[in-house]
Amino acid sequence: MAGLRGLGRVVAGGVGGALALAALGGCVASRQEPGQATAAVADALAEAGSAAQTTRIAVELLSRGRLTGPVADTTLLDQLRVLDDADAALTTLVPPDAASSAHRADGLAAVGDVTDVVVAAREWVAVRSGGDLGAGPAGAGELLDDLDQAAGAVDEALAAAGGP
Amino acid sequence: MTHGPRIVDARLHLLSRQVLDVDGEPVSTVDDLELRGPDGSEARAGQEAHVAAILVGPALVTRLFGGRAPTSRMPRIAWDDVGHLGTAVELAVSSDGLDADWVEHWVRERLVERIPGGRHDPEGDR
Amino acid sequence: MKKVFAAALGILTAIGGFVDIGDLVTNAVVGSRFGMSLVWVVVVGVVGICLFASMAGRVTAVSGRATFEIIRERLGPRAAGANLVASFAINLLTLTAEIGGIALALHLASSVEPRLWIPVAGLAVWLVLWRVKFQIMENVAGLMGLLLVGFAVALFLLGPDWGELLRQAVPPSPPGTEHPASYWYYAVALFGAAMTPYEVFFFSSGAVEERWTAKDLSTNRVNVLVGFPLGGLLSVAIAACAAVVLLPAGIEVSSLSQIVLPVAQAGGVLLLALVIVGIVAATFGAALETALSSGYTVAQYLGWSWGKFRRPARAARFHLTMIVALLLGVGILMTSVDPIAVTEMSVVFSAVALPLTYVPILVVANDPEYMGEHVNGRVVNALGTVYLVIVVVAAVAAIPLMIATGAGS
Amino acid sequence: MNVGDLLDARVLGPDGVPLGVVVDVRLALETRDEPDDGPGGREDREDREDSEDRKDSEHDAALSSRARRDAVGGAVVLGLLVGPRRAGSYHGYERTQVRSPWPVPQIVRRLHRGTYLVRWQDVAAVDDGAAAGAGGWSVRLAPGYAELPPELG
Repeated sequence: MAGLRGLGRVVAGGVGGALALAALGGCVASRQEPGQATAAVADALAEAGSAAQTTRIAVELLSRGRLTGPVADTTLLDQLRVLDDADAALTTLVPPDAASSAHRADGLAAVGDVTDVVVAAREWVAVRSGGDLGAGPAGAGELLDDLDQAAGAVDEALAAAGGP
Repeated sequence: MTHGPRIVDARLHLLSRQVLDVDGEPVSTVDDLELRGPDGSEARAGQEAHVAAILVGPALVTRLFGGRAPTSRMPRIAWDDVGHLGTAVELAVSSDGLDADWVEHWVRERLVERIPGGRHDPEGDR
Repeated sequence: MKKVFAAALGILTAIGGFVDIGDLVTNAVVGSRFGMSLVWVVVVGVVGICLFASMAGRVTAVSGRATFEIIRERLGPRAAGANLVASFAINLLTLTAEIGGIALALHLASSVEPRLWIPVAGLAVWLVLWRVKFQIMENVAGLMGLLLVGFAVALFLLGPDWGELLRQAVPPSPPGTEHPASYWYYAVALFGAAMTPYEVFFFSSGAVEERWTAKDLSTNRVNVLVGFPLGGLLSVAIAACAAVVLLPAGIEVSSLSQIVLPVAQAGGVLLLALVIVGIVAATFGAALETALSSGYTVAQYLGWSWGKFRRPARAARFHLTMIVALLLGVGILMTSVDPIAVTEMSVVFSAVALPLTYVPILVVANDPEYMGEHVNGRVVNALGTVYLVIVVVAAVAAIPLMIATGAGS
Repeated sequence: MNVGDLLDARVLGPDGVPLGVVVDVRLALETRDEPDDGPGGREDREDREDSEDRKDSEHDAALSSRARRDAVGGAVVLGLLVGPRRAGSYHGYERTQVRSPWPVPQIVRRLHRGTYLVRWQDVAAVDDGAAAGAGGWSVRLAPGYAELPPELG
């Protein structure tokens, strides 16, 4: 699904169903229109933003004892997968111009920030659930701060790429 | 005793209907009907003809994709074995004695009965 | 007393059985993206499934013929054969999605990788099909699936702004942030999820399994008219939970774990645990129903002996078909395809296949040779014709919408 | 010769003019009286039920509301239903009084307008199309054949 989103945005962006095939062809490498590239960046960033928000809810709920360890862990794992898709979408995008290129670089950095926090959050979940990972990672408060920062970076990049 | 005949159209009332045996066990669908003349001779245009047998199995393949298999080799159920016609064609004999049901018997004996519990009655208590 | 109990059980089962992985995922995705603005589709879908499930149940109870026997008899071997291929493929897709749903739910409960749960789930489904009595199977899965009421409880505990939810729902219109094509794509998906054809195959064949006759028509009507609408309410609750918690946070639902977050937020660990058990039961029940439906459709088309009330050896090819379907489903999942993606595919293709199932039922329900005095009344026929149009429009629109929106993005 | 061979076969007039296709084969089924303990699928299923609370009268009422079911004997070919165009299966509408659900019967009837019954005696020849270029089964009608109304009695 997540993988389809970027493609879908490209398709829906300019043309109707009749031109879908032409647009599919347009996805391949360098023939991308600037608008489509930006839309693809925005799409990947929207996914990253969704992952950050989901992580925030999961961390909050777990710290208040309203979530079980396995559910929290699964939730974060699912978000890492979403971030991986977003990262892949950005990495494989061939920017048609300098502006798109800059958007892409910002986007990749923002997705990377979120990924780092989610990874840290998973560690925290593992420790709370009784797993022994030695050095204790940061507490919930610190994680939430980091998440806010990362989500802010995503929002900025999204705004720059003309997202919602 | 007989009363007036019931008029039916083969495609509408017989073909693709479920065939049940005397115990209500499904046997097959009516895939085709074989026509014969008096005394089992080949049916001829314009001369008295009756339904001699229900053809099942390969008859479906030939009806779907065309082509022609030798009718004499097709699995069949003699029309004489038919007891009732309602929403299904009900036979007056048991399916266990029908050659036409050999695939079911084969799957039953070679596969399903060999899996533990294959003869277990799900409606029974144990 | 026994009769009242039987009716109550049937109703409970229908509620539990109505919500499957397709309903769960589609409603949550829709809730998180479109708020309550697609609730009307659930209502349309529920009325439709009530109409056609009760019609199929009535046809089977009166004539003794299950749905796919009728499809073959009415459409002839060729058209019905094409119908069978399509129905079986969609059914297999749905079965795959349900087994994946069991594995995902067990993953939530245990942290053990879904890939390890998939064969376990497949084997468990087969064992139940092989051994357990039909009524017990149906009632246990249905009653435990009722735990999904947890979504409705969660919605009340969340204490949402009801006025705002209502404003989103009436009058229905897509939110400004979403493309209308996406809105209509999800409308079709939601309709497909609510009216999945396997429910009718299962319902009509279940009438034979439970040996219904014309005397059971009132039970049929009550089961359908109470069970499916309450199931629809659960669907709306799932969408509303997502609309209240996930939509404002800008979360796009792409996994089962996100679907249960609102429940945890509202009710804590206990409610969460109950809902996860409910999801396991509902998807398990639906996996049983879809596996049975794959056997029902093939056996009824070819006239084989079928039914769980028979010893497996007395319905050998029927059981073999189900084993093959389960193996295929497990095999598809083991290629590590995303079960959520499979689910979304299955509901859209269900929408495409709707006319194939529903038109023949409507036709036969009007045939006095089959139905005697129990042919459709005027009101049912009028509604049936309206749904004929809706179903055909949804089927025709599904694929173009899917292409135009890139599967809904 | 099988019924499936005749169905969809081309119909030619006595002079070889194509008239349409065979849409169905009409049969006359001998029916029999029988004592009311007839063996059969549904009754049998019911018998197996533990039905203490089901009265016999109730049982009879349920049976009478059911579809038609006859004890049958031999089936004799009466004739062929000939349709002017190949329009697939009939779904039963052309030859019955069923008018619902709108618009399905109306459409089917329209597609099958002009169908008539030809007596089996009026069929002169059935050709299996084995001859080169014959293109499948065909039926030739005898001179002086009659076009009879297709409705079921």
